[in-house]
Amino acid sequence: MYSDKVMDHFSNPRNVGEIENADGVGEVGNASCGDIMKIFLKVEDNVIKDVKFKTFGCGAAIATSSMVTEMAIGKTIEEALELTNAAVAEALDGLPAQKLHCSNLAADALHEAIRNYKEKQA
Amino acid sequence: MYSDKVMDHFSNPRNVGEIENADGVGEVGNASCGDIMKIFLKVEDNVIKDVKFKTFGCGAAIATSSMVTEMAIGKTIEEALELTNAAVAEALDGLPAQKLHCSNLAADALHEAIRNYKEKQA
Amino acid sequence: MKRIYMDNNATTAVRAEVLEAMLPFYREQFGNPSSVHWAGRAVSGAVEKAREQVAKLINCSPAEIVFISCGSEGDNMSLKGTVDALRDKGDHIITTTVEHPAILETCKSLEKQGIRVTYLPVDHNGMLNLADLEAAITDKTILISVMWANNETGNLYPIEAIGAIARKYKVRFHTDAVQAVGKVPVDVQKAKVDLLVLSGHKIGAPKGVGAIYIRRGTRLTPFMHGGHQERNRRAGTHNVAGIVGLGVACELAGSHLGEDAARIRRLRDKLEQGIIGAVSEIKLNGHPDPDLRLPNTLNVSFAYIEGESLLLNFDMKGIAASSGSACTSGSLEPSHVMGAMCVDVVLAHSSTRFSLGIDNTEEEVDYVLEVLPPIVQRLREMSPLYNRTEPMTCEECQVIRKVH
Amino acid sequence: MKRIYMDNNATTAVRAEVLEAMLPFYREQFGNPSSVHWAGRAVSGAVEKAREQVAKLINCSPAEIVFISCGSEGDNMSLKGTVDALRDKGDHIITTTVEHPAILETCKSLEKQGIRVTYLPVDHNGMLNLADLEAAITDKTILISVMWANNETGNLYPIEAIGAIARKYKVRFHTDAVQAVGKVPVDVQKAKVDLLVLSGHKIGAPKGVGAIYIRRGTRLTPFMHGGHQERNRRAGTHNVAGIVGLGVACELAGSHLGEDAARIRRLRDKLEQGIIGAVSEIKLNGHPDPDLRLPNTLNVSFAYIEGESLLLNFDMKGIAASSGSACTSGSLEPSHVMGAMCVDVVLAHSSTRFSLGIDNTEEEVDYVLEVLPPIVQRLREMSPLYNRTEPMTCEECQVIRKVH
Ligand SMILES: Cc1ncc(COP(=O)(O)O)c(C=O)c1O
Ligand SMILES: Cc1ncc(COP(=O)(O)O)c(C=O)c1O
Repeated sequence: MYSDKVMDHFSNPRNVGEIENADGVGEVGNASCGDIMKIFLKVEDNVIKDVKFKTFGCGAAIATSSMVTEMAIGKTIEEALELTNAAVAEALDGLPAQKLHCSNLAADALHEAIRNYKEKQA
Repeated sequence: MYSDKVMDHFSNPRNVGEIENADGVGEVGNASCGDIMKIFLKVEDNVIKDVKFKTFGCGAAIATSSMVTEMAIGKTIEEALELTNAAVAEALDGLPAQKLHCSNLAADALHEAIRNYKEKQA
Repeated sequence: MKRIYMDNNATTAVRAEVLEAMLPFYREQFGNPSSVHWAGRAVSGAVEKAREQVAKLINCSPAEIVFISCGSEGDNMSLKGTVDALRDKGDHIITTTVEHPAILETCKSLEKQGIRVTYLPVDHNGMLNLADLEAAITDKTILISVMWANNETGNLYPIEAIGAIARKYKVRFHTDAVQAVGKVPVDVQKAKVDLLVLSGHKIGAPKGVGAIYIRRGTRLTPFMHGGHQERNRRAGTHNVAGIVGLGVACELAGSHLGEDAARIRRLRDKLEQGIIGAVSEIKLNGHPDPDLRLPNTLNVSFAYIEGESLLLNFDMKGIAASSGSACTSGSLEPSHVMGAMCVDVVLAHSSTRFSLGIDNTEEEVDYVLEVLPPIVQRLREMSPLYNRTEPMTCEECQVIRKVH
Repeated sequence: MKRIYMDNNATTAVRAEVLEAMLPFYREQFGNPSSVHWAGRAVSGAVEKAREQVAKLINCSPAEIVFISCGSEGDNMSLKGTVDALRDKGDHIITTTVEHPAILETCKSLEKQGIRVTYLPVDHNGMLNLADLEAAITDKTILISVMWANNETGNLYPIEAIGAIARKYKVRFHTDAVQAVGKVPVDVQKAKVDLLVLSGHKIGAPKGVGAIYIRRGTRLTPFMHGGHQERNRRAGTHNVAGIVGLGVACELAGSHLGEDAARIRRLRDKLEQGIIGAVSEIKLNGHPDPDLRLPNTLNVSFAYIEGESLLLNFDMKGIAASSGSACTSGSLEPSHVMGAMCVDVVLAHSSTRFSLGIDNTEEEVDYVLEVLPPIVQRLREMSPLYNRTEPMTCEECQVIRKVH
């Protein structure tokens, strides 16, 4: 069902955890699918220095969370805002069709965290 | 499906044929089942001396025809009239349920032949 | 005793390659393909592979194939599912008088619900008049259902021409191809059919599995409601081993279709010519042009004798064939197909079908040709209808006339 | 890697004795049991023997057994066939909220045809209130359908008591006994059921075969129309090998029912107690009294984590179980059974079913008890819901409240 890359990120998720005093925190969730993703950011000079996540959800939810943290680290805020759920899925060599619409929210969570970061800045 | 006795009478039917100048001839038929039985009698002193049959029909029709000829030979007219389809079926160790109602007409054909014999006498 | 099986339209033996492919799915790979764990994953791929194999044989996309339990299920599903889905569009179905009971009995049940059904007649050769078909179409017609090949006579119907008519009038077209698939080329695109049914056990797969082709975009209410199997089109845990077997059988059928059909056809023709040459007063049932029949099927009536007696005599010699006689059909009437062709009812009772398969040999045909004539002769000698001098009684005439 | 199969309510491996009994019917005895010749005769006896074996297991007469393709077919047939046969008597069905989709989806389809359906609620333990059932009966009620055992929780319903109520009000009683037959004693006379459905692949027979018990005198419109098979009650060529397998599986189940159930029960209880002892914040789903559940079934939710992740982790350790999570059900909602029991939706998403079978061993249970707690802990550490200090967001509350 899942690609090897998904299974790799699912069984060895990168950047699990929380960041204390994070510069931005974002959470998205989808009741019917049972997925909740929470992203913590550390930002320095407009560049994402660290990302951590916590996720309640299926294999796809955990793998996309893990993948988005890897993809975001080192990016500027603007670059990170251009990351899409589709790009995350692609980086994982795709997701099963039924997962695409409900468990593929990691980029959304990242964007939420950036929004929260911007709010705090403002 | 069929008992050994039925198969025996079916594969080696007794008394097949016609009797020339028969004393009685009876024929019964059933369109929907595709059975037609014809019985020829030779009667002497009120006793059935010889019986022959011709049958168009299924295994049960042929076996019952054969059996009824064996059962009738040597009987008086009165005795023969007491022969029933059920008795014929029983003598064959039974017939499949769906055959009982439509292919078990050999005694009827015998009775027809006796009726014809009586008519000729009168 | 010799055992000669010439009843392949009734059912076939499972092919050795098919059984071999099935075996791992009983005990080693026994999982439910809907399960996400190893046991499920081990088999879901096999189901999808079978779907591709079936799709390839009839030239459709795998997503258009739904696995079912038998041909009868597919016919019920096609008719009932169409009526439910298109009831707002109309209430009229067109079919033929020579369909399998899976169609005819389903139509009868739909008539009780107020659906109007036109049963197209056939001629003495069992063929349809396409002008009749076209004339029967009204703006309330929601389905045309015509079998690809007839199980009793082997007659092949002009499915492409019917498909074109159905398209012209924008009427959905279903075909019961249970007897055609694997015996003749079947291409759902060329034939423009919307629904097509096939059954495993007629083509060397096991009993209890079949498939229905549902053209993409065809609204069809599910027949079997329940779980999400088959993308909500057919509930029930997948018959994995059966499905795998069906896939392999379709692949085998596809890759050998030409040669198998040609070889079987030669044997059938030999049998046909042999019987015609050796036995008088017989009637070939179905189209006289053997090109318009399945290559494996021969149906012939032997005047004056009844079919079950014939079959039993064949059976005593090890030959398995089948009959249109009422006595073997489970009903009280002889074959409705013979009736529709206006075959005299006595001849209908003696209609005998030889349906050949990949395992039959020339020696077997020779053997049948050797034992058949004396059996027929012996039964005729026993028949009160044979060599009759007196006129028939009323009762007998009735027998012979009682055909529609 | 170890492979531990604890998903026997999804499907079972075919038992060795069953497969062995089936094999001759693929190639040697491949005939159609409706045929009169040797090939048919060779198998019709086998079908009738299987009928006796099935009948014996549930204590009915062989003539009351009809072979079908799966449990879903039996459920569709029971409900649709009853509605068609008894429509003049009434238009109301009573069932429960915890039935299998084969019942619930069929009921939905009947509702579209104007049938009224009462779905009885269950309590937090998943049990019915029989007073509710009795109160729901009206003079328009034509059928009560209650499953014998629930597939997700293993809950056993008081079928005898329901049978008595149905008799009292002269309402037909159907039970989906797919999960019960072969695991607990099932006696259709004692239970006074009129229709009962079982499925082969849950009891060591192959997928693609099942049976329905139809009490003598029960008018039921056929579901599958067509040929005369099964005394006109179910059309379609018999799945001979499957039927033979079902017969043997029923015989085996009957002769070892007591010992098998006791052994499996001990293993299940050990697993249950082991998990309860080793993992905190869990919820047992189903009746707390293990006597009121199937001996083989354990359903437990692990707070804060989602079921599919759990299953995948189990799977990586070779353990096959199943989940009520939406992500594994093929639908977007988590288990309707958990919903009916008012299990919090987050817990419903983590509900995990272990269903044991005759092949499970004590070592396997020990192994599961060894690997399970660290998996749960690891996933919890990853969950934003675990050890949470801040209050939940609206969205989350919604998640947790969104249960009927
Ligand atoms: C309670 C219950 N009813 C019906 C079914 C359907 O059975 P089948 O998959 O054989 O159609 C199942 C199994 O999936 C079940 O557990
Ligand atoms: C033309 C035709 N349609 C339908 C069927 C029914 O197929 P099954 O026995 O698989 O239900 C058959 C075979 O019996 C058939 O010959």
